[in-house]
Amino acid sequence: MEDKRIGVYICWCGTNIALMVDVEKVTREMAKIPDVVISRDYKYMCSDPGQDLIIKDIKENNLTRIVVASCSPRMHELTFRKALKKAGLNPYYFEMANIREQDSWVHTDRHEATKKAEALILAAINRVRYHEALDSRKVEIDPATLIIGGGITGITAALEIAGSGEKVYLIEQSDKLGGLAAGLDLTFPYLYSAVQMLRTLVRKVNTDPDIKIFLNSQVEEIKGYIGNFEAQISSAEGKETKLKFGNIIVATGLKTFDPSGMENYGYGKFPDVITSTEFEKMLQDGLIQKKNGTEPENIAIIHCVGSRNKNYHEYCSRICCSTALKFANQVRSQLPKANIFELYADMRAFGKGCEEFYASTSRKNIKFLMFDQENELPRVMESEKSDRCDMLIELNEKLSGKAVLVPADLIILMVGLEARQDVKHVAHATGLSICGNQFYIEKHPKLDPVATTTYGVFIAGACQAPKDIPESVSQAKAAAARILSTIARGSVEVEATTSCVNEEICCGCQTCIRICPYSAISFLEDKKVSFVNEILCKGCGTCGSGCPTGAIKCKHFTDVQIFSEIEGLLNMSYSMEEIKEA
Amino acid sequence: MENKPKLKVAAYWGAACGGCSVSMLDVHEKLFDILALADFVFWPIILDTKYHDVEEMPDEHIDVTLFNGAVRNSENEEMAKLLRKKSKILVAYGSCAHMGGIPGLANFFSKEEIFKRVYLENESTFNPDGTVPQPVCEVPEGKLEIPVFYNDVLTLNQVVDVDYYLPGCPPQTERFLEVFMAIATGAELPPKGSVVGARDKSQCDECERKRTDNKLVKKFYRPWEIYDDGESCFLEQGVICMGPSTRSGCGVRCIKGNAPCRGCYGPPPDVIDPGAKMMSAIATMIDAKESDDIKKIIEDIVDPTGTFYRFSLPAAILRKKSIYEEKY
Amino acid sequence: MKRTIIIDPVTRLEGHGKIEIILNEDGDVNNVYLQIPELRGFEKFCEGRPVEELPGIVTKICGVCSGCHHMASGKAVDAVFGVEPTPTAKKIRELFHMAHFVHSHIAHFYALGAPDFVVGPMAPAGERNILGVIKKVGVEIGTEVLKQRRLAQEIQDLIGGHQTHVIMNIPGGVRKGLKEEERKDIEEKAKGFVEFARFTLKIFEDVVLGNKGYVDIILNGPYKLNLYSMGLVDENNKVNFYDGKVRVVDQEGKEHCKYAPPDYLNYVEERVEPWTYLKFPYLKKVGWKGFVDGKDSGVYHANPLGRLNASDGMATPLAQVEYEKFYSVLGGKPVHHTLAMHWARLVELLYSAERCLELAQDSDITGKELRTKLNGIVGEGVGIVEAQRGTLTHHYWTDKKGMVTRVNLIVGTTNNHAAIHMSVKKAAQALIKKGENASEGILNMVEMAFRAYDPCFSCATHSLPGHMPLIVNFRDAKGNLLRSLKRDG
Amino acid sequence: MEYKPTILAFLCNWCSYTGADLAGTSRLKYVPNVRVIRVMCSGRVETTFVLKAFREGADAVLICGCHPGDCHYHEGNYKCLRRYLLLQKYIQQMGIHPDRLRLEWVSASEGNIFARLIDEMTETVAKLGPCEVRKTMETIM
Repeated sequence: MEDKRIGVYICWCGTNIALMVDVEKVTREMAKIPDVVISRDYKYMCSDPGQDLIIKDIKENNLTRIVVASCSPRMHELTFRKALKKAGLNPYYFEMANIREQDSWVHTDRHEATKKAEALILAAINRVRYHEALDSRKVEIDPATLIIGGGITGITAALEIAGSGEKVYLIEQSDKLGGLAAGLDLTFPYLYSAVQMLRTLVRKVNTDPDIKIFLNSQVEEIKGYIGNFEAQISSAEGKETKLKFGNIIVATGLKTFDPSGMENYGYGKFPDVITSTEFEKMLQDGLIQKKNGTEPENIAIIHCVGSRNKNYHEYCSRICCSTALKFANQVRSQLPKANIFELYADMRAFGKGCEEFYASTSRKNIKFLMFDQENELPRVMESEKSDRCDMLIELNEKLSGKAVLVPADLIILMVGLEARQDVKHVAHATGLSICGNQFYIEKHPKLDPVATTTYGVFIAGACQAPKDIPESVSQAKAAAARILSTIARGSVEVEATTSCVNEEICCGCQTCIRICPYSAISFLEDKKVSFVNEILCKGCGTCGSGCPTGAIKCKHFTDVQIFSEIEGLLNMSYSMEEIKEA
Repeated sequence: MENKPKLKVAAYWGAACGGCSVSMLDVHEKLFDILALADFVFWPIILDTKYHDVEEMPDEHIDVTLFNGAVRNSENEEMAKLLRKKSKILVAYGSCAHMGGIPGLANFFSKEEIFKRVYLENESTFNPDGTVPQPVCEVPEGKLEIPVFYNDVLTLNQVVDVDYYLPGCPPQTERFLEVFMAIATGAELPPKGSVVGARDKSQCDECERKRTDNKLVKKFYRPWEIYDDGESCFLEQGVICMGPSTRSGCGVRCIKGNAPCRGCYGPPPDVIDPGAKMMSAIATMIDAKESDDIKKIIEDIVDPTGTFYRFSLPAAILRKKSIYEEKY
Repeated sequence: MKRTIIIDPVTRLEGHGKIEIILNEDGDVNNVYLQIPELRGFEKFCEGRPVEELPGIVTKICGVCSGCHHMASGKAVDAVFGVEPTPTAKKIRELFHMAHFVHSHIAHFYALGAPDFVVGPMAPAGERNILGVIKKVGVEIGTEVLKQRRLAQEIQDLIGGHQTHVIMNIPGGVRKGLKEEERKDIEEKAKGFVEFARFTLKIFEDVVLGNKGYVDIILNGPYKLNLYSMGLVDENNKVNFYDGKVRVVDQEGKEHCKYAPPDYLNYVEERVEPWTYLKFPYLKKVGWKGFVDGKDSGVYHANPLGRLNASDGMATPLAQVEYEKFYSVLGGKPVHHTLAMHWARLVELLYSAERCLELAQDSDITGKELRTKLNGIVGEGVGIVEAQRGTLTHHYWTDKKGMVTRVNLIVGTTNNHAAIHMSVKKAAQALIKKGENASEGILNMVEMAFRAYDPCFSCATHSLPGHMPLIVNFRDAKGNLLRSLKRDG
Repeated sequence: MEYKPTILAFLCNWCSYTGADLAGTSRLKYVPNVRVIRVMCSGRVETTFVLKAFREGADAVLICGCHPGDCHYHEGNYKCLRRYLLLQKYIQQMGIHPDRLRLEWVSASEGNIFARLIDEMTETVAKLGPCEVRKTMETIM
């Protein structure tokens, strides 16, 4: 083995680490470990001066391996790899010890936390000795893009990409474009007409020569990898089309919650209890009326239906409050004399212009009543003749603490948003993961919200979590921009930490082939050995653990690398002395 | 080659069965070719050379010592150390010297448990005074000594430095001949610590049974539970076979005899613990997702250690049962 | 001035052991201890294994007679499942067993036994080995010896799947059948064995019986013990190696007992001595009286001589003729001259060869019914076969899933442990006088008593073969070690 | 000095390691007895790793992966579950207490669950006392 010259860098992260870990002591201890040439501590390793420190050391002391002990590798591993690359060192000659998220932030005993930090860093030092230089690979990009979902998000993304002359295939499950937005009348907070907005967009899409639209269609299985996907599109009439494309945007959106299951609101029981979607339709048709065609005197709008409640969805559906305010405004302008009640749990009118919208609405003689969303949902019940209204809503008004009865002739349930039934199908076809709420998971919630862990597959709009139109649109454009940039480059770099087969060892037992979730492993009949397509391989390493001969190597997670890590972690729990012998 | 001095060879046995020696004798008529190239300076099963002659030899006097058998008692260890000192090349010959072999299964039990079974609680033994053998024993005529029985079985390289490993239980005679001739004719030798007389690729590479990628197992069978079709991969029939994590070189002899491989040829290069590797692989073949279904399938793997470590327990990461066994 | 003699190792033994011969002050033999310094503990570590795996594990008790262990084990396992193998399977097993005997008996006679007679007990040590024998009888014969042994092993390899550690047995039968061309091949080889066995007997007659000195050593040398004899016999009390009942005859040849395998515990018992790892079996009904022979001592021997004594003859024609000659020359049944063992072994060699041929010509042998259907697990089983070196008993207990809970083994050489012990003592007492004449030749003659048994201590100790220091210590009456003598020093 | 068990934990990158990070970003507190190794998927956790951990002196080994159905690589966690169950049978045969090896599903959002798990497991293992595997392997005769 070539001689290992290891540089160890321990980060204070201001006081985040230094408060709970004796950084200076650890730095001194690590300097004693064999092969460690430099051991330094620094206030913020991730800062430019921090990175420059490493780069300078690499050049001046020709370090061959770098260990940084700071925050989680999920935070800054790439940052530091880039720094190594800058210094002319292979980025994979790097290992990170997580002494913040998994040490200083979670422990209270400084001595123990310091001991643990030593163990974690020693493990990293042991491991980095066995790191191998890996080259990230370039993949050619097919410029066409597949967009799943013809809602406002999909449409926007399509126009964005086609706008720069690239081909787009737009797949819509229903018989028309527009998605949820198509069902809206006006939009909050500025009361623009959704209908008009969409009409212009749809016209553009339909006339754009670079956008091919598939209505009533579904994506079956998607094969391939970034730059070189291939999919089968099947239409309701059973027409099948094969498509080739380089990137995918999943913009499947969400659907509205069905309140039939909530007996307290009597949806389905009382004809004039309707959902916000049905009310939008009513608005679009321009006439607010009861089923019997008469005009309602008392209109109640109930918030958080199906949202923010353990029995339904714990999350906030994000758009209902502002929509409810929009309804109040529209009702008030059509029925100046009507009694309008907003039954809410919390008023969440956030976002540009929305709080102001709330304020202006509340000045329009609207009664706001608060209820306890967790423990006591309002209850809709029959009224007596004497009540002079069709229905009564019973609730404990939270602010006054009084039990009140609200008269109502028309009740609008502000139904939340939830995942569509086919979410798993799409996830499987595109290789996306789904979170507990059945939303697609982005690559990084803060730093990479539209990318996913599958290269070449992006998510935009409400399918990632409930969103209003501006958010969806900006995500659509973000995703489009990401894709356009890769198209412009013509190729992308993909992860190098894949598996590979040592043909000298592989005995052709074929155990690995069905283990691979990506069918990346095939059997070469001529050589009688297995073969890993490293572009299909996502580097999960399961094949390596399933290989009985040790022929499969999981790059960057090899047996010896993990073993050395184990030794480092455990020998620490004896004493520093022991290791120095070892 | 005539003028080249003849090779000085020694053969010895630790805790073994003698099969290794037989495998060397099984060169049959070729014995004469061997004797043309080498003088056996020590080979108790065949020759009248004396133990103390070895002690009197200068260090590294012997060119090659083929040591078979595991280290089970003090005498095995002493002989191993003596022969190491007297030999230029020390070869661990056969599974026992290599990995502990079948005697290594004793690492399931303590010395006391073994004595108890053999001498004290044994159906055919009448032993009212509870006599057990003693390393040193007073008899009317004086002291009698026998070697100290160790608490666990050790591989040769756990007591001395080993140059090469020639695996197999016993090694295939042809492999022994090849290696012997290579050494005797002064061929270039592989790096110290190498396995010789076996291939890097595992059994499957030589196995003639039909194999597919369908290694999904819904039930494991014990050999008597099914009628082996004699043609398709044992694993694909649900019969556990150590073939995939066992070097080839034996000529897939067991499998040709319709018996699944038990791993006597040891792991391919870089595999530290063949049993663990095979467990890892076997587990992935289990075709179930629910814990209870998986457990049910695993029930049929009745003796994991005895199956996956049949020949290699003393060389395994867990080389013996925890003597401080935990009750639960 | 007294001297100490050390002789080590007693070579040409497929086994591991150590004999201490302790002299008194006058240099006469005071006592002898045969010490077995090894134990591997198969009886313990077979526990917890699936019983069907045992035939593959116990072969490792001994690489010299692993085939016998495989057979005894296979039978014990069948019993655990409560089945008999199919006729074809049974014959295939016996055919293997016969080939195993042929190869082992050839090896012992030429490599281990013959040197004493063909080369001569007084010949220099360097020549008293198989190479010396070959020099004496000529290379072409030597080559023939190795060839016949090879052919016998090729049969084992063919049937057993291994030439050493066999894997053929599976509960209720065998894993693999015989093809017609394979049968033919075996038949041809078997014919050769018969011829070679007769040729070997001829050599024995010429070289040994033809030599007054040797005959005198056999008949009148200090190599006689009056012991019970044990051996497996068929329904006609003819010698059988694979199957039947165990028969024991007394010093006069009268039947002492005859038992079926499952009953062995009523007839055989073992004793533990603190100075050796190997136990001493004896006849339970007679009891242990120490290391003495005679009717009142339960000590017995089970080996070629014992088997011939315990039977009423051989089941094959040519061997029967030799059997009769054997007893007429040695003065009637039973024979108690230890060295006659070598001759008895050759009679057995001829029987094995003939039986091998019979089976190879049996039409069943190529049958397709290889396995008896299993139904349920009985949970206990005993399997007994004859190993080259004595009656071999395997006894297994399992739980209802067939996992081994207990194992008991009484193996070939163990049966003869006490007998060997006594033979060596007797020889030593007769040959070593005043310690002064402990020449190499004399001490080799002490070893001959030992070697006749072809003792395989790898079996006996379930341990390894190894060197066998024969230590002759001079001790004073109080037992203090004075000096020792090196045979080759 | 009172006995402090060491738990070696293998966490999958996408769910469990992220969950452990979340425990940190949420400033949850738990005992410092766990030492974490990050793997991309619990499916990479090989029997050898677990045995090595015991051999090197871990008092217990914890494997965490995504909840069934949520595996970032579709089914890695199921493969892990199978290996775990076979390992359990094996280590018990080798005299190691079953509570010393655990497999738990921890999602990226379950920082609190991770913190509680470490506290609770540390307590259990502390009750068992030191794991003697390392000692056993190092003593001969």
